[in-house]
Amino acid sequence: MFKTEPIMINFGPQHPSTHGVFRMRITFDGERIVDLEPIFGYLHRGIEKLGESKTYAQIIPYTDRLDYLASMTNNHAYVLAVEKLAGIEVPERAEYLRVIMAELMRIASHLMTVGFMLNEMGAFFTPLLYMWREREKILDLFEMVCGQRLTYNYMRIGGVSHDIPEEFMPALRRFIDEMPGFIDEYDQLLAENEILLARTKGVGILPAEKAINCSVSGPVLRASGVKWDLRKADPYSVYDRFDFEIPTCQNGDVYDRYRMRILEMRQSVRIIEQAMAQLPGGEFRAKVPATLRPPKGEAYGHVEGPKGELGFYLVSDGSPNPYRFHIRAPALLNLTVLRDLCVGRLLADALVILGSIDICMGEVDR
Amino acid sequence: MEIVERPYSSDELDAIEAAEIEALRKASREPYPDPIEWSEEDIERNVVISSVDHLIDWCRRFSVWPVNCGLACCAFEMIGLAASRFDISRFGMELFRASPRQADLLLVAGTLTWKMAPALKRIYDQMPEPKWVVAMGSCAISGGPFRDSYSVVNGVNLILPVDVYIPGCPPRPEALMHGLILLHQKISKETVLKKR
Amino acid sequence: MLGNFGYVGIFLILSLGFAVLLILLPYLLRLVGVVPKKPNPVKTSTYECGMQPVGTSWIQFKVQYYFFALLFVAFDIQVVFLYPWAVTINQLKLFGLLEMLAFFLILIVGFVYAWRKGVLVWK
Amino acid sequence: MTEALSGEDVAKQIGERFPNAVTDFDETAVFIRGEDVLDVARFLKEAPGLEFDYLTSITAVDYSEHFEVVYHLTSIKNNHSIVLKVRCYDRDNPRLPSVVSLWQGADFQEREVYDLMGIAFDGHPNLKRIFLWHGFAGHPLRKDFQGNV
Repeated sequence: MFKTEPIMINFGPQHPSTHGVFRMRITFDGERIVDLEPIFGYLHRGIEKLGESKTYAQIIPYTDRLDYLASMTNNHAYVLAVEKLAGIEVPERAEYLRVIMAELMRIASHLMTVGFMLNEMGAFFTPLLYMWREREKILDLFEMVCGQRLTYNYMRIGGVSHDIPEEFMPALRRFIDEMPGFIDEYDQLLAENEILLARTKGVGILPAEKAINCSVSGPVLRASGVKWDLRKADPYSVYDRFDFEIPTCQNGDVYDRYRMRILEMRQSVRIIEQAMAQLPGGEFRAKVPATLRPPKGEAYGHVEGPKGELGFYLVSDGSPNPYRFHIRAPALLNLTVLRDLCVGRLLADALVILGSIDICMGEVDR
Repeated sequence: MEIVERPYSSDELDAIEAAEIEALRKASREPYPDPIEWSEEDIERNVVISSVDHLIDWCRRFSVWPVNCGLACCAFEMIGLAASRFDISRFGMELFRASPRQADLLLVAGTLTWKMAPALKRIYDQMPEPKWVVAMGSCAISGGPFRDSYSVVNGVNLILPVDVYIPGCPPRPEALMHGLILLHQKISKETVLKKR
Repeated sequence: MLGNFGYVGIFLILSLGFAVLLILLPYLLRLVGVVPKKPNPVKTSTYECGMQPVGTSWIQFKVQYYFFALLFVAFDIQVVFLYPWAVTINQLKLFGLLEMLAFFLILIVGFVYAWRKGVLVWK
Repeated sequence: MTEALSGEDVAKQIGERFPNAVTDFDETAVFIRGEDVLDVARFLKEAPGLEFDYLTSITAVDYSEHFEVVYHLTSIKNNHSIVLKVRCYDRDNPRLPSVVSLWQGADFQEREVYDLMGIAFDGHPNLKRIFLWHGFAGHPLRKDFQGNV
């Protein structure tokens, strides 16, 4: 046959479907991908270095800007790590409020994941706008509680910053009653859609032991059949008091990763329902000194975020600033498998696979 | 069908790009002056906006297409603005063009790092001429919460001339809409036809 | 009184004039001074997501792209024939319909042949 | 509940196989000599009782007189976890064997430690800066970094 030459193209920092400023230097032979080199760093703001010159309470707003699609979960992970480091007891009511907010954030983040994944499949902005409608409802709930739409700064060391206003519960009740209907509506519209099936069935298959070996976590890991969810494997906060299942799928392709998000949204609604029922009274924040000086030592607190296991490793030398502040970013580690899933496939599949892995550059680049 | 080896090794390319970043970092020391030439003209010669200018400004004002260049958290308030609740298609702006060739407005939404600065400058240069820049969020205005970081550009006006600054972290969609209305007022005062 | 062909002539001139005007509009507006023209080397270089393009795009690429192009051209011409047919379908009645179906059948045979040969699947 | 194995008995198990590998241990972590990281890691990954098949995270901390690289390992099969720590005292050219051959997840994390802390990993397939650009002077997360240029 004829000799063909490869061409190297940048799926560069400014690209509609790279979920932020992520860049891939892809070498093509015609439509087939021969080599893919992910390049990071276009949003590296050095949060870990900045954290070392801030007190423990001042770092909370930085955690909002890590995975800016799931700020509540970042707050939750960081605050758990500091409480583990300093040994602070959190009142019951604060734990339940944190779980409600974290699960609401998981629904909002999964909505965005599915919405943008369908953008990459060509359903340009139609499903995303419907899912944005649900996200706006969740943002209204968050605005009721802490006044912000995106960077909440809601959780404090030892509890939460504000108690919920009285109109929060009825609004949450209304949201929880509607949400399963909307999730069924999305699933009904999307699950049997031929285009979605053709673009996602058998695309980017991630075997289970490769996923474990590549430190993948979250829905991407569970879509490959590994039943590993920190809320059950290592229950933090009050997650052991709720009964919910951990959905897993079998063959780990893009379709299963899409299914995982839909199933997890349903489980989150169940958790919120039980948390609302069992929400105790009492104060919402423990007495913690403003400039907290945890004892010398280290702690690693992790949380099952929408993108995977989000961990904070804090080393304290007794001073009000952390000596070392490291963030285990699930999205960065989930990208380890991107190259192996995309090489050998066509160009159009690469973007759908990237969408199914669901990265958020604030957390990847830190 | 044998495939020839890759044209460039990635180390070469990294070196080229790094040189570009260092050059831009040394070159941008003081901020660009904000393009407000339309106001001096008013003061000096109180020029009357001719009706043709008025018509052209009106056409440009209500079809400003932003290039979709969301860098960080502000990007999601920008998309929120384009979504159905805070809809900007009322201003004819809902088309977020992916390529700068078809865009008029560079809405810098998020933190600009030195590694991204040459790319942003190239996107700005590749936009056709009547173009405006809006710095959205405190990161784009002055580096914001990451001001004293080693890799963040302290303000987009070190790289590009900025027309409208919108403070906030992230600014609410209403604040962003107010900023865009300010931009429309600015466009409506521009004189297009040269005075012969 | 213009004969029938007079109207066709006017229509032809108008349509041609409109098309030419649209093509030349940017150039004309630049002459008038409405459209600014400030070329610079970076602006005229190819856009690649904010990065400098690497290597040339003038390379030996796979011949399979041409098959798609050929199939497209074939079926585009078919659509061009549909327009006049659709306008005069009520005069042509059943005969016109059958003629067009025969025309379609021939082209469908070509399409199925290309499909079976595996042209549409990227190898 | 992910059971955090105590540093003591893991250190004992490692001590049997590699007598002088373990330099120290405390209640949650085991301190290993730099050269034996690869062997101890392979042992921890394949030993029947331990089976640490999941590398949670690699971090480096600059204690100004030595660097400390921290490996958080988890076993999904037996649901337990351990912390492996390695100290390198050589400040101007710290080197450690890379564990990418055991866990491919270590690829980006080791590149990040190399980029921000300056610790090189021998045997890493593609050891380059991951976040900062090619000619960036210095490693930002070191305590003696000069900060903004």
